[in-house]
Amino acid sequence: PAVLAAYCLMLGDDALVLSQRISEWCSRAPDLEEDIALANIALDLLGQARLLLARAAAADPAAVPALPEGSPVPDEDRLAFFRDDTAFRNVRLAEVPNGDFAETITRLLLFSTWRLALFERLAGSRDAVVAAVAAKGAKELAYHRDFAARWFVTLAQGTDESRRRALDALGALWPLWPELFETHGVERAAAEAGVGVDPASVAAEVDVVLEQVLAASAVERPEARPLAGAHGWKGRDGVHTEALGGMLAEMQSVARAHPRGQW
Amino acid sequence: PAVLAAYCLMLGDDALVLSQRISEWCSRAPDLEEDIALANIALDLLGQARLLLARAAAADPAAVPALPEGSPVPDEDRLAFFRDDTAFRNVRLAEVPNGDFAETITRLLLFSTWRLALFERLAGSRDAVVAAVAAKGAKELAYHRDFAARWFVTLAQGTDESRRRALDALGALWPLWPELFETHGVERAAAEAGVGVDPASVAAEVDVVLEQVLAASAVERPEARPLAGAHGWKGRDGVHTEALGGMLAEMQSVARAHPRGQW
Amino acid sequence: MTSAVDEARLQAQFEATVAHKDRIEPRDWMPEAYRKTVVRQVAQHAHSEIIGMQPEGDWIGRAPSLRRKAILLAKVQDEAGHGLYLYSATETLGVSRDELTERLITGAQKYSSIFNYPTLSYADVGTIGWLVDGAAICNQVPLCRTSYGPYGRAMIRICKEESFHQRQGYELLMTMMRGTDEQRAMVQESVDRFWWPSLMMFGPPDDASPNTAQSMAWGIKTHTNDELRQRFVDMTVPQAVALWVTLPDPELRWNEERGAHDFGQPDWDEFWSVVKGDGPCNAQRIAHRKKAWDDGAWVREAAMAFADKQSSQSEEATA
Amino acid sequence: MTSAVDEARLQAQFEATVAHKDRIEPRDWMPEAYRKTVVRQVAQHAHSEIIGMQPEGDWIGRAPSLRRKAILLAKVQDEAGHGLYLYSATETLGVSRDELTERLITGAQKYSSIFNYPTLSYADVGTIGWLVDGAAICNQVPLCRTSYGPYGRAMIRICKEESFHQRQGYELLMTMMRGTDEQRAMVQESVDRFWWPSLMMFGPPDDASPNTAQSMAWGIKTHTNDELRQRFVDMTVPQAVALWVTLPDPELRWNEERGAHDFGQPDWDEFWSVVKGDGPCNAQRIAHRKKAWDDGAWVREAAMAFADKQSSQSEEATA
Repeated sequence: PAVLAAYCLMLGDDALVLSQRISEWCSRAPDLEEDIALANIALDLLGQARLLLARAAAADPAAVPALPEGSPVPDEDRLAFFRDDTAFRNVRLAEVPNGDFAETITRLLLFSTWRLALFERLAGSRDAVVAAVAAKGAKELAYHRDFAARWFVTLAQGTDESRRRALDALGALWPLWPELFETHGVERAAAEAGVGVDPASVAAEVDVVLEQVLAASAVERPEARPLAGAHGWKGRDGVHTEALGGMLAEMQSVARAHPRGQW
Repeated sequence: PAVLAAYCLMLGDDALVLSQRISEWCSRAPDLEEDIALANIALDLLGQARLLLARAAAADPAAVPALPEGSPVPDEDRLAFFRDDTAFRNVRLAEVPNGDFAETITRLLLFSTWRLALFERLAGSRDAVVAAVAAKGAKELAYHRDFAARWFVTLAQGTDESRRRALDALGALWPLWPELFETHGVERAAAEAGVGVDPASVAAEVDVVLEQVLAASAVERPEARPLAGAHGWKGRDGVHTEALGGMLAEMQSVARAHPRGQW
Repeated sequence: MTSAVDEARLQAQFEATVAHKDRIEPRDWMPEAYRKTVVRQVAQHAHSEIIGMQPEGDWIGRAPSLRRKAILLAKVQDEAGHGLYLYSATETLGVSRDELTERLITGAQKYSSIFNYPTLSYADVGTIGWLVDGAAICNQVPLCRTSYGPYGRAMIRICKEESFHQRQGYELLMTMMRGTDEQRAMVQESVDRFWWPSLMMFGPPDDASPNTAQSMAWGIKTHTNDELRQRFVDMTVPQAVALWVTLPDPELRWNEERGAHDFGQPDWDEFWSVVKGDGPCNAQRIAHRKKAWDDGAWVREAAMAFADKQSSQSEEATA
Repeated sequence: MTSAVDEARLQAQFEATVAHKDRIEPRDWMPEAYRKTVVRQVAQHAHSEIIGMQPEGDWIGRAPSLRRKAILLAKVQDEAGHGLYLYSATETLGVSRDELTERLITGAQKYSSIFNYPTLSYADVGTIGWLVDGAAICNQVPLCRTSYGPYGRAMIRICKEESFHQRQGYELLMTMMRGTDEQRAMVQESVDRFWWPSLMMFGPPDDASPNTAQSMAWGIKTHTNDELRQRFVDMTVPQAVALWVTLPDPELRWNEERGAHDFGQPDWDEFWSVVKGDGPCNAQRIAHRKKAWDDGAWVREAAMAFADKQSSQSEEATA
């Protein structure tokens, strides 16, 4: 159960953190259609996060931060709003700032291609809740990936400026890509227990999908090397970029100011 | 004592909030000399804020937010980190985002010219603490004003771009200027009790000083009208711009996460 | 060319349609002044939806529970959707969204003044739902029967969603009132700030609203500002009682004789000053919208360039 | 032009000065390779101060008490001051600050790799003071006697301030360790992250540091990397004990025979990858510095234009 909880936190944090980033676009997108689409994607990810955090709390109540006695804050919110950034287990790709529209699209392309492959396998998880979340989530992620892929091709093949921005975005995010396929101890244990998936096992299939998008965009893979961690520790170990702390400071501000609040 | 406390909070919040804004420049200024000068100014204002918040807490312990029993957080920090934005009493000029260097300089020029005039009179306050803070602060503010005035003239008379930016900055901030001279009930009561100064009473003298800087810059006063409040309520009433909430979310994040913490 | 006789006949037909409360449709003949008035009103409504995303959108990042975050995100997304329908309605009158966006960010067209007030606490999200959406519904329900067809049909859909938003806002405030003392104080403080601006949402008093008569004759508007304001107050007072908040108007009381509430007047000087652009957030709202629009220009250009390439390729292929 | 004989005499004089531990001053003759090495080392040190403002500066806005905010702001300001002195020292060798800033933001010159690690909690502010400034002091105290005069004198002032910063950092950690369990966990977590990078601050092992011999011969460096690393470990272990934190090295133990601590080796692959630019924050640090520099260009231009106008006016006045 501790492994299941830790594993659900990882997948839940990925979704929560990226949802928070994407929702920053609200009222700022290039046009209304994209504003609506990005809000939709943020909502889907938020929904996935809520189910996964709730699953983590149910599987291992000890993982849920304690609050003053009598606090009515539900488990999912304790996990989202009362953990420090070193307790977050998302991959760093999810947390880096949005950058411009090209960077947001490129991140979404990388993230949703990877997560879709994971969720397709997770639909067969021995944990019925994880399996159900994954089955529903896979449909959402397929839409996210298609949206991102369509825009990536459009930007790469649009104007000189949009192509330059798409290439810059891919170059900037590429160092964060390998981290998604590094197997963390929790992931290995969850895979062995039949509740999770080893991300290394989907690398080849993800690569094929990404290659199709890059080919349609006439874009080559960048040369950039992987972003180092500290002593090998990366997002899954709770060692993040500085951007996460700032994001959480905002995200948690109201909840933290009212630890006994009802909302 | 409640009037004295409320009055000290107003002056303290002005300094605290502007200090926080100015310190955002740290490692981002146009050159090292300005980085150092801005940090110095932020430090001076922070020092003024600490003395004034401590005075407010001493004058009226009821003004200090309660924390969980046994919390070691000192009064100045309870006031700085555990009040919501509607409890902050600073003028809105202090809280708006920095903008570019021209806007930062222009805000500092307006703010320090006004505050210097207040502090020169406050040096004669019947409250010995306020008088001492003001006497020391006046020297600091004279330096801030000279720094800002020198830069304002430089930008206004420098290149076409810098002049345009200086004029834009003055135009953007001008609607916030009249609020500084509107007498709030607390200020009136503090002035009547001989501990405070009615800001309306320094308007003429401040105007003369500002006029000298504008004349040296060959800049005319903008036409912009005053920024409305809500139902007449403005910064001194705790009705701020949306920018303050975001600033406080960041500023208070670590303190709020550790209400029993020692630092 | 339409002769004077034809024109008179068309005008008579138009007036008959309006008088029968039938809809004017895009291909129908309509007087130029009517067209202009409808475009202005629908555009202003669309702009209000789009600008209205900002004050609430500012709190998505700080929503204090995941459930509230989802509700708020969905609500702000709905507002973008409303903007979309409404801009589509203006397109049926030959005015494009880009054109209207230009008019918005240059200040040539207005949006509802309420959005020039800041949102300062999470309670404001609830208050905007309760009071602002509540006032909007009072304004908009009659517009479902407005004479211009596409506008009326858009309003039917919008009103349904708005009343959902209003209930969500009220429910947030109810929940907060069951919470801590600080939360109750937040709600009251928020209501104190939004009450008067909400009353202003119905526009100036009837004697200071010169365009109302013409709009009513055309069936664009169906009630006067003061009628709608009264309806809003009467609807809201019992809700405030149930919520245990005080509405900040010492003159507010039930008038047995009129069968309605008496209430004080908002500060109309403040109203005009906000309308003229000097409200607490006018400059900020326009700057935000302009920045989003400008920042997105390269994306819109890329999409057009790509579409052009695609269509010229498919032309080549079929050639 | 200097003849070969003159040059040999100058070289001998230079070597004698260095051998006597006297200072080389800006107007003294010096070998071109020495000049280049000093410029590179001082510039790298100056860049480290300036880039080092970022990881801590990021926490000024979130400092959890006003006292700590003041301390941190003053410290980061000191770092800017150190940068200033050190760039002045390079100016005595004919290399301007603008030139060096260009080299920094284009990646042509390096800065201390430690600043490519992120600061992730307020405990990191304390840990940077304790371990990073502590390691810097071990490196820098000997440099007060470095052979190039202006550099040595700058170092005297800098070392004084650095040891003040180190005490403040240690005191912050001490205070946090007296606080809540969460705070103690924050401190330990921070030390776990910064221990190995701190050891890397002394550079690669001596057998992988080919330039050390020449720098020592010139009196620019006075101790090898491994000597300084040992000194740092020996100094730090008792401080860690007093702080009740664990240093994350299972091989760390007192060696009675050597009268010194044995300890494990940092991950030198990680070290080289960070040096080559692939550390967690390299790109971010340079982008931040470049943005500040680029954003400030119009201000620096304005200041120059204004100064030109002033001086031409005063020339006219005196003409």
